[in-house]
Amino acid sequence: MIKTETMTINMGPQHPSTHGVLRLVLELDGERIVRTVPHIGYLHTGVEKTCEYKTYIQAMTMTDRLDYLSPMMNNLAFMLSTEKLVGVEVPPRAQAIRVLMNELQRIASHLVWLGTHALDIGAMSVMLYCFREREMILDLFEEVCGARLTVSYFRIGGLSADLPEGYLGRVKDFITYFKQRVDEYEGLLTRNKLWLRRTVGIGKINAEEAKNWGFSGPCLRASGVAWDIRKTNPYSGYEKYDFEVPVGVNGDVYDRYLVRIAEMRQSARIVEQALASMPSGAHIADAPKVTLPPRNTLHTSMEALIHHFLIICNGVQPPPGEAYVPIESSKGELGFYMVSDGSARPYRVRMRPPSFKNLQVLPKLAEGLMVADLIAVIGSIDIVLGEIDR
Amino acid sequence: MIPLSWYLVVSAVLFTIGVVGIFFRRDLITLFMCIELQLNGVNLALIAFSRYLPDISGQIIVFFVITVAAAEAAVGLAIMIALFHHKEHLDSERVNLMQG
Amino acid sequence: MIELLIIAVKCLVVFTAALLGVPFMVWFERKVVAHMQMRLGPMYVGPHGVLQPFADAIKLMFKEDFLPPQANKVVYYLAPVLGMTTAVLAFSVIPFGPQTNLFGLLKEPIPLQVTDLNIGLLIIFSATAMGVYGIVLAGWSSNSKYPLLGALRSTAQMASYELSLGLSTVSILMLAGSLSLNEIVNAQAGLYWGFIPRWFVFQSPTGFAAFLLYFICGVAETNRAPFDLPEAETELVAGFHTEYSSMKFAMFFMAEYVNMIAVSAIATTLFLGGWHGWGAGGDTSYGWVIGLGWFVAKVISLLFVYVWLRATLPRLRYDQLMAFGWKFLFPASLVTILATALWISRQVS
Amino acid sequence: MTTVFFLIFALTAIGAAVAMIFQRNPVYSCLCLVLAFFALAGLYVLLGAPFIAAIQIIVYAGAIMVLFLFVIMLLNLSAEERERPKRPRFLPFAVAVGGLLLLELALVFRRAPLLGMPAGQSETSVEEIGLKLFTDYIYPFELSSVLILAAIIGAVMLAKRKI
Repeated sequence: MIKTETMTINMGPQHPSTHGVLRLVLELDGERIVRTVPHIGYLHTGVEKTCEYKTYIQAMTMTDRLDYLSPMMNNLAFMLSTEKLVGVEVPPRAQAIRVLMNELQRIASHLVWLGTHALDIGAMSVMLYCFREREMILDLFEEVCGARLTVSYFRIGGLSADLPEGYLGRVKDFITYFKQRVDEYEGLLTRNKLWLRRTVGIGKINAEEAKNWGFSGPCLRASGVAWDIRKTNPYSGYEKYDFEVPVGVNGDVYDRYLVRIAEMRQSARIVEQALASMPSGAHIADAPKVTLPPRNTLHTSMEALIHHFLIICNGVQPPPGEAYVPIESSKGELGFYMVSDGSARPYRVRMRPPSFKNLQVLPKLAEGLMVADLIAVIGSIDIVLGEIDR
Repeated sequence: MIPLSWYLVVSAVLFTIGVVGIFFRRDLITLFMCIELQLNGVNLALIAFSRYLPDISGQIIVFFVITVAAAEAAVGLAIMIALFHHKEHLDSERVNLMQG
Repeated sequence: MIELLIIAVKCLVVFTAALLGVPFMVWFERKVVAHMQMRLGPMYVGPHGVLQPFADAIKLMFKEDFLPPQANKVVYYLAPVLGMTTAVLAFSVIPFGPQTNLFGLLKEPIPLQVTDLNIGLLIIFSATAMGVYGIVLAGWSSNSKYPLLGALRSTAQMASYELSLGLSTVSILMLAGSLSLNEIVNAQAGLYWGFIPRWFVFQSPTGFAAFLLYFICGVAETNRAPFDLPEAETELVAGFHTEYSSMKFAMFFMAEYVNMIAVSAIATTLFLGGWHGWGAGGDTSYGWVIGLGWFVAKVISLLFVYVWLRATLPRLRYDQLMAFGWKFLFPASLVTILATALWISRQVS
Repeated sequence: MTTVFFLIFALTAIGAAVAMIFQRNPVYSCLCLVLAFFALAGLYVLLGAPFIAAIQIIVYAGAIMVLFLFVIMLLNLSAEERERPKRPRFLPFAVAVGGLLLLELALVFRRAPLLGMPAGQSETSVEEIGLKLFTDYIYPFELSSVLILAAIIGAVMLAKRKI
């Protein structure tokens, strides 16, 4: 009956809840959203191109900055592709530690997600609880590699260093403590009337559409598709661990929340299994052309000195070819498509960032919602602008 | 003590300003406000009378006037919103649906 | 002449107390929230950070006062002043304690209340009704979209919740039979069976319901979590005061906290017996101190609930907020009034 | 003392009213009117009607004018364009009506029979108003509730987008 004019409003790139420098141009009818146009590129760093000028190990350090909430996973994805190019076998202990680190990283990433998501919806305390536990995980990371965020812990064929003494016990203490904390988060939110009102039925997407839009990770599973690369296409020995793939039903914000909470519990399970079955042995493959020799052999062995010199100066030179190994990161399918021309530097590195693919669904999810719902939806797809802009 | 006629003068002046405003202005919102001003001029007179007669009924009538004004404002402003969405302006000279 | 002097002194004391309540409240909130979240909160300025709000105030005073280029200057300056004034106004009619001669300092005992009007409660409602102007004008005059959205939200919110706020006090008026806050407080004097105080929350079965309704509406009126939509920082950046800086921002900030204290003080006066409690008042020379202590203690416990809510609950959505106000609070307060009327008629017959 | 207050309030009311009709910006007009209402509330207090004064502020200034402001903001009304001639057609009318009313006023002032009549009782209490309202004026009171209900329904119908 009455036609109304719409208002165009600019949300971001400096908005408190666009999770980084995402800019959304919203067309509003009152408080209802008519159109959402995401604008990206405010964090463009040119990582993909820069990789072409670095050796493989140097390039790996840059992947820390992509999805800066889960650097371990970026490292792993990059290393898996590189290792496939090089054709080196990773020893079992290194694989187990990689799984351990990745699952801790998944917990840490989900904790940041839960905290910020809850804060966006107005639940303030959850954020501080989550960051308290994440802090412990970061301390654990610092212990193994000296950095909390820019970890760069993995190397071609293994790890940069073995675990310090007593480390497994400390991880075990953390996991035991953490499992109670998850109940605490759930106690604050899962059956909270206000939380339910804000999340149930918001930003719905069904399984078919979710697949067509290229959703992956927890967002896809929330729509009811049990797709988890750790199960369907195992890497780093994930097939040895017993865990479930939590799926949702409705594909709304609430289901995405439930799926991620369940994933944190599953990650804790995997960590426990990894701790229990931690194999002994070398932390890095014994492949002279690919991995650096142990430090102490440099003084006694001529070969070691030469290999060390060559790897440091020339870098690892994989044979020509291409590789793509996807992993299940905390956000979804993450993989690096890499082309080698036989030199020490990759010919092309192309990243498949889960956040980028997940973000493109946002305009569809936000259609007809209110501004407050949009905030909830942005939070629920868990984007990190570092890997969207690359 | 202030004589009653002083209050009546203020009341009449306010009412007059309201009337002049209606002839003077053209956007409907301001016209509406002028009507409110007129009502208030009358209210003042009523209360002054109720004080000086003395009869409390004057205050009761003011009470009803305020009630009616509230109802009137709700409907009037709703009409204005509807009109604005329809015509994109609130100019009383250009609102002439009734003139055929 | 001495009466005028006493009133002036009282005004000054109450005004200062209200303004000093703000830094205390800021500190209290930060500390309580911090401990609920297992951290320490401010610790550096003063013992346990008590001086932190003062440090913040000094910082704000020296910050650049920014005027948005497209802003409507007069209204832009007027809005924070309006917000602050209306917030403090409510304290003018609240009784803080029994009559006292201040340990024999004065010949005649004076009531611990700026002025006792027989329409005291209506004065408070006028103050709340005017409070919305500060927010609306701030949002409009900034000439920016987020503040405008915040202002529109808060107009709708405050207008809707004011209704239930008023209705929830009607049952108290029926029990007390007066609009004068002094008489309302005095109607709550005494004890049942020697130990349960005759506060209105305990006097009638509907008293507690009315108290809950009042407090919920009060939280919404003061734009606090979970009803803090007009300034929901994750949605509207900072709502109506997005464009404000320096002292003008500080005035909005103070107005919010003064309003919280005011709502708590009014709830205390209306429902929790004001300054009445065990040992308050009476003929002893120190009875008024106990009364004042009771009053402050009750206000602080209500403020604690405010903070508790903020630390616990997520925020409602705008339409859910309106629906809650109109579809639940409004009918509920009407039912409370009806139930109180029935209860009173039973008591009388 | 009372005279001083009377003069302050009366002059504020009149000044604000005049400012209201000359302001081009509707928001300023609205604020001027609020100021006038406040001054009127002050006059009501002087006239011993504090209840009506409170109602005036709560309902008029606190609800009705907020509604006006809300609508002005919602529709984003700007100032009237300055170029257009200000309705010369009606200007004589305005002057005539205004003059007529002022003339009448002068007459009232000259031979008002009520001039200087002694005041009645000092202040009306809420109780008296309530008693009167619920005995003699009970039917108008109930009717006004029906009126408000009708107004609510009407406003909702008019402003709703889809019914």
